Amino acid sequence: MSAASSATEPTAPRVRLLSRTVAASAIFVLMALIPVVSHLSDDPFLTLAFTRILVFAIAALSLDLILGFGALVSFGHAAYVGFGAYAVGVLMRHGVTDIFVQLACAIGLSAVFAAITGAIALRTRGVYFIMITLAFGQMAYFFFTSLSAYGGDDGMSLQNRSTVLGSDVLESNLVLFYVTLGTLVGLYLMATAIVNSRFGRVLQGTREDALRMQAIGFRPFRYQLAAFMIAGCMASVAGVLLANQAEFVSPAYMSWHRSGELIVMVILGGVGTLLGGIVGAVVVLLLEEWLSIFTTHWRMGLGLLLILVVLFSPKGIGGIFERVFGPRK
Amino acid sequence: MSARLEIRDLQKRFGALAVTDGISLDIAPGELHAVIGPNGAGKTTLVSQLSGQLRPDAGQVVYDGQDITHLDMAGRVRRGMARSFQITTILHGFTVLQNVALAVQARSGSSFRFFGRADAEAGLNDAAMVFLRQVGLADRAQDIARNLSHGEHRQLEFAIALATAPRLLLLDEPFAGTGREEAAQLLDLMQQIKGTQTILLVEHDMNAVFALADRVSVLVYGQIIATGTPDEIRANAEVRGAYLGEEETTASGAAGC
Amino acid sequence: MRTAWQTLAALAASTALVAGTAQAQDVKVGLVFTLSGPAAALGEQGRNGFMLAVEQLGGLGGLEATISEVDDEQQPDVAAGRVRELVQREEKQFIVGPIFSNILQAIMRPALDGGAFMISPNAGTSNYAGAECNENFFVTSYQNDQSHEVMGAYAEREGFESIFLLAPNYQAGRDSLAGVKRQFSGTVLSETYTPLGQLDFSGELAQIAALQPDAVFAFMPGGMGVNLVRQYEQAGLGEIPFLSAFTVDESTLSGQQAAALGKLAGANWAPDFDSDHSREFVAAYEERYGAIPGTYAMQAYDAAMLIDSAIRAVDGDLSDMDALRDALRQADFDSLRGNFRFNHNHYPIQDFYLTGVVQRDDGAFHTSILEKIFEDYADYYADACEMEW
Amino acid sequence: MTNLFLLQLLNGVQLGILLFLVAAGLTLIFGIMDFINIAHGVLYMVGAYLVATFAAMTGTFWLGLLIALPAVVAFGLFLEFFLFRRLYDRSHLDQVLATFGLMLILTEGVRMIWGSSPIFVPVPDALSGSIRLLGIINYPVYRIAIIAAGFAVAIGLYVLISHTRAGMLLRAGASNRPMVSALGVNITWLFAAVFAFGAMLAGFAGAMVAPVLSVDPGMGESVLILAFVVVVIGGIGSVKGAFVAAIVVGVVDTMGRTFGPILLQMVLDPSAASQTGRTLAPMLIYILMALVLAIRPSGLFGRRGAA
Repeated sequence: MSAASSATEPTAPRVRLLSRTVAASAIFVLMALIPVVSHLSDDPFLTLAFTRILVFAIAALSLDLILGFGALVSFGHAAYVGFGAYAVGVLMRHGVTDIFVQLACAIGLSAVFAAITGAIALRTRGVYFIMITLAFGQMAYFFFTSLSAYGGDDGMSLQNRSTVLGSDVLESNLVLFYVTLGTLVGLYLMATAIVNSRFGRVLQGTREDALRMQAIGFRPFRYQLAAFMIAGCMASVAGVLLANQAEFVSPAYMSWHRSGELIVMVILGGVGTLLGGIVGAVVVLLLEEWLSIFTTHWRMGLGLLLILVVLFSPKGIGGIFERVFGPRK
Repeated sequence: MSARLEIRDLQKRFGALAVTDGISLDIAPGELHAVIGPNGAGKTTLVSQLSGQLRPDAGQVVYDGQDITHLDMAGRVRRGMARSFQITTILHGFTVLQNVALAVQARSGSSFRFFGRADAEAGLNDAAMVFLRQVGLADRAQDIARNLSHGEHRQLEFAIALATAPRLLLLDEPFAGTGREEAAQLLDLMQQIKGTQTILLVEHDMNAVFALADRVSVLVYGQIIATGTPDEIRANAEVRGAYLGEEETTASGAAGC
Repeated sequence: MRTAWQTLAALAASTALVAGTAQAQDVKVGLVFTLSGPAAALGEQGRNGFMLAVEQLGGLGGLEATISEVDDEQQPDVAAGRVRELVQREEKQFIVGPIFSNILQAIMRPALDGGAFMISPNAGTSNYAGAECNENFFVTSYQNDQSHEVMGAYAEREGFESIFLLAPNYQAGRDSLAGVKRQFSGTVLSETYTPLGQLDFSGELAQIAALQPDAVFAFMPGGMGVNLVRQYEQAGLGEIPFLSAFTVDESTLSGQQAAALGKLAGANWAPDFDSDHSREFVAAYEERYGAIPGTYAMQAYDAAMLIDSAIRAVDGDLSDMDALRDALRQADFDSLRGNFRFNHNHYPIQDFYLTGVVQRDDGAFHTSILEKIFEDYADYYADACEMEW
Repeated sequence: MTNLFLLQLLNGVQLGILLFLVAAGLTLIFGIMDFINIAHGVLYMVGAYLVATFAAMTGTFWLGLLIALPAVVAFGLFLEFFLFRRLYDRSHLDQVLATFGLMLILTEGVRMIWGSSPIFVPVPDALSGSIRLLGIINYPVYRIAIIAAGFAVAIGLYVLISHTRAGMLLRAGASNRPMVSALGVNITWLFAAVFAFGAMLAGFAGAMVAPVLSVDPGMGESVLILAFVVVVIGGIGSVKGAFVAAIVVGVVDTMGRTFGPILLQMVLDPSAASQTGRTLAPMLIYILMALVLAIRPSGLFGRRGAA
């Protein structure tokens, strides 16, 4: 996975950091203005649609944390989004509507699943790792598909959104949007902190070469496992929000197509930049919506874009931005 | 005298081939002990077993009186055994300073710290700078490791090895592939370090070995055929026959295993 | 989202785009079908059927029809988002769709909360037929279990003593087999569930060969049905009666062809249904789209006819939801399947037939009505629906 | 019970053979060029569509197959020349992204040309019907033909790889790429040849199953994941591994679905057994893969540390 290792080469780190911060702030501010646009254009739908995009941005961000900084290409990452969604759906069914309880369950379940499957998967490398994570993701998918009591394959629709300490503020699309945006910003800051922390440094060192890390006294496994668990838990937060956005929970959220889509978002946006995952999610989802207006063969347009990006911008869309706006070497 | 490192009847076979065939060796604290041998003698295999990268089939590795035969590489490093060169410890995407600071970090405090910029930790950086100064790389601290010259990479390797606070340095062919000028630089550096550290030097380059070593062991076909001071080894007929005589004909490069 | 783009574009151009400028004299309909991916063939039939009716009628109920079609991608959350867009942004008054039950579950609330009438031309799940029935939700197809019940009843009547049941391992599959068993009192030798999307049925066919049941019932929609039927023939099981639902129909026959001859199915209609209206429809559809329509197209066509009839009944006044609802309930249109009215849960009361596959003189295959099994058949769940009118 | 067991065994082997044909090319391309080709399943689909088209045009399956195979090879070479060639020295992630994009394009292309509905390919007359095997079971002749053809290909591949100069290059290439260029072989040509060969195998698999399976735009995608499972279980780059893994996957999947519930009933009560069986059946091959990788992280015949 040499792309991963070269993607974050910190040329003139400070300048880069500054431009990242500026870019991140710009993106988040633009996002925050969506409801205003939505209001001005009398188009309430826009807010809700962008909420979904933000949710996937969270999921892509969490994947970028392990894919971009740990070279751990998880092909089962959508499972955690599903865990989050089912934590909401199942608890709702049993009358537990508080979002904090749901979040706690989602995160707990994800941590346990990630710990177990990660411990096994991290024995493998490269493509083997990709495939073994796919296997675990598929197991989770089929498990929920067979859960007749909770709708099985049909999924289940929610009667209401989650409550926050007894209040139903999330019923407002506007509130849900800003809660989601706030979560995204919070998790982005958290992920940035993690990447720059002692832990993040070890993780990135391991990405470059696990053997070298051992040679200076680290045991990479535990750091990779911890990162794998953190990313899973973050993705499950996205799942909790997705269930609230769609007001529907379905095993389709955890299929391998979704995991693949997340990987595509991260690579397209630019691996190992954190912001790249977010940009990738926004671009892929907007493009999908936009292209599908013109033709039911919209997948062809998406495919073309992917190929063009790979051929002409090896660092993803983030690379294009960097070339245009970023500091020159 | 209690040895820093005792190797007791170490054995390793790859299929029918005995690559390490009953090696026993003691290394005293403060000593620079060199192991030489022709290509295919099993030098790298021996170092790999000492560093924990390979498991021996039989025998023991005792370090400071403790049996560490079954300890993994990271565990050995944490006890102060640093391996360098054939396994390069440099992370090319990191800056020079980050490389060394990471090694400092490995032995100072938990790395399960998720917040706080590691780059801004004065404790790590200051300690790292000490080692960079020692090897003469202080002025390149902020450069990306990838952009260093070949010789500077070797200096950085040393800095990283020293930063792990070693009590025993396993230097695995540091002179392999160096030009004359670089070799001279490296020799200088090792002269400096010598005496402050216990060093096991596995090397192909005769000049360096005879200039540096306190004692030399000669490895041929997985066995140590002689151990002694450089002068003794030079005078040893068996060694001459098995090894020194063919020195000119063996190419440097891929080491045995 | 489509309009979001337009909106953004408009904002960028600093021109105020005024939404909802359409005149009162047009009816806004959103079609939600699976139009991409492997199952697109079914969605295309639904869309084509609906659009054909609109073309023939020159609008809906005498009004201009503004129709947007969206692709649900067979993904529930995508579908939910796009339906929300249809009702909130485009102010669609009618949402017509989808094909798949899990999509229906996902889009029901967005559509109804947005104040639209929801008309399903295919998916008819049990929850919305029973306790969760809704005054603004109508189904022009059937309740999902019914086609299966037809076959259960047929097996019962034929006096089969043992039967082998086969369905994909998902909710609709389990519902299907439950429907058969409700009507069939003989021995169920095996109730086999296969992974969704299974390609090769050799394992199941081997079991059938070993068990030698009096009949086989299979529910294998789409490509799975193509595989199953062809492999059934090749395995030499042709003599064991093959009963099915949604496994041999106009969406699969192009791939099954002669292998499907003699296979039986339960349905509420077939292209050779004996009425002028139906014959005209089939001919027009074939002419327009170059394929024989199946029930997916027929039911969507009827959905358009239903909307048309209701709008006519209220003289084009779409503002009064109650009046419109009453008009919809009357189902005062000439259904392609003749006998059609709504039960109190807004699911149809209609006739069900045993169909078989035949080859036309021009070589094309289609299903054909063999006999009527149920007359004026209402679904099993209607009792649980408390709606009255 | 013995009958059923034998039948299922044959069925498992047949599924395995099919997977092997697709996976063999994938693993070769993977092992030799270090290239992950997500679009490999599309070649399988294209093979099926081409044989359907040419069989309909010529009126016989065999002639259709004869024209379809070179057509698939040509198509594979076309893709190699215009796209894949530019991706060989890129990272795995870039390869995944680009070939995933290609898969989307080609799948939509197939939909545009042939429509979304499944299309029909007749079983060739000579191979229709079923015969009695061992005097106790009926088995479709065509499936026996698939098994035979698959084994013939497997044996051919074995001879090619172990006993010819080209095979030696392939083996060398799979384990040590620089060595092959050191031998003075034109890498560009070798890669193109391997790719064409892989495309032909996948296309051949698609063509062979066209009379048995539904030929529709989803068929490439559904076989792709299975083929990857096979490649990974077998060990990347190992054709022998792919063969063993393919047969194992085919047999485990087929047998597990039939006999799993029966076995479960011995330890659980019937309803719990059927519920558990239903939950586990679709997971079987994934469980198998996870188990194999947990015990042998580089697959059954993989080189250690390979990726």
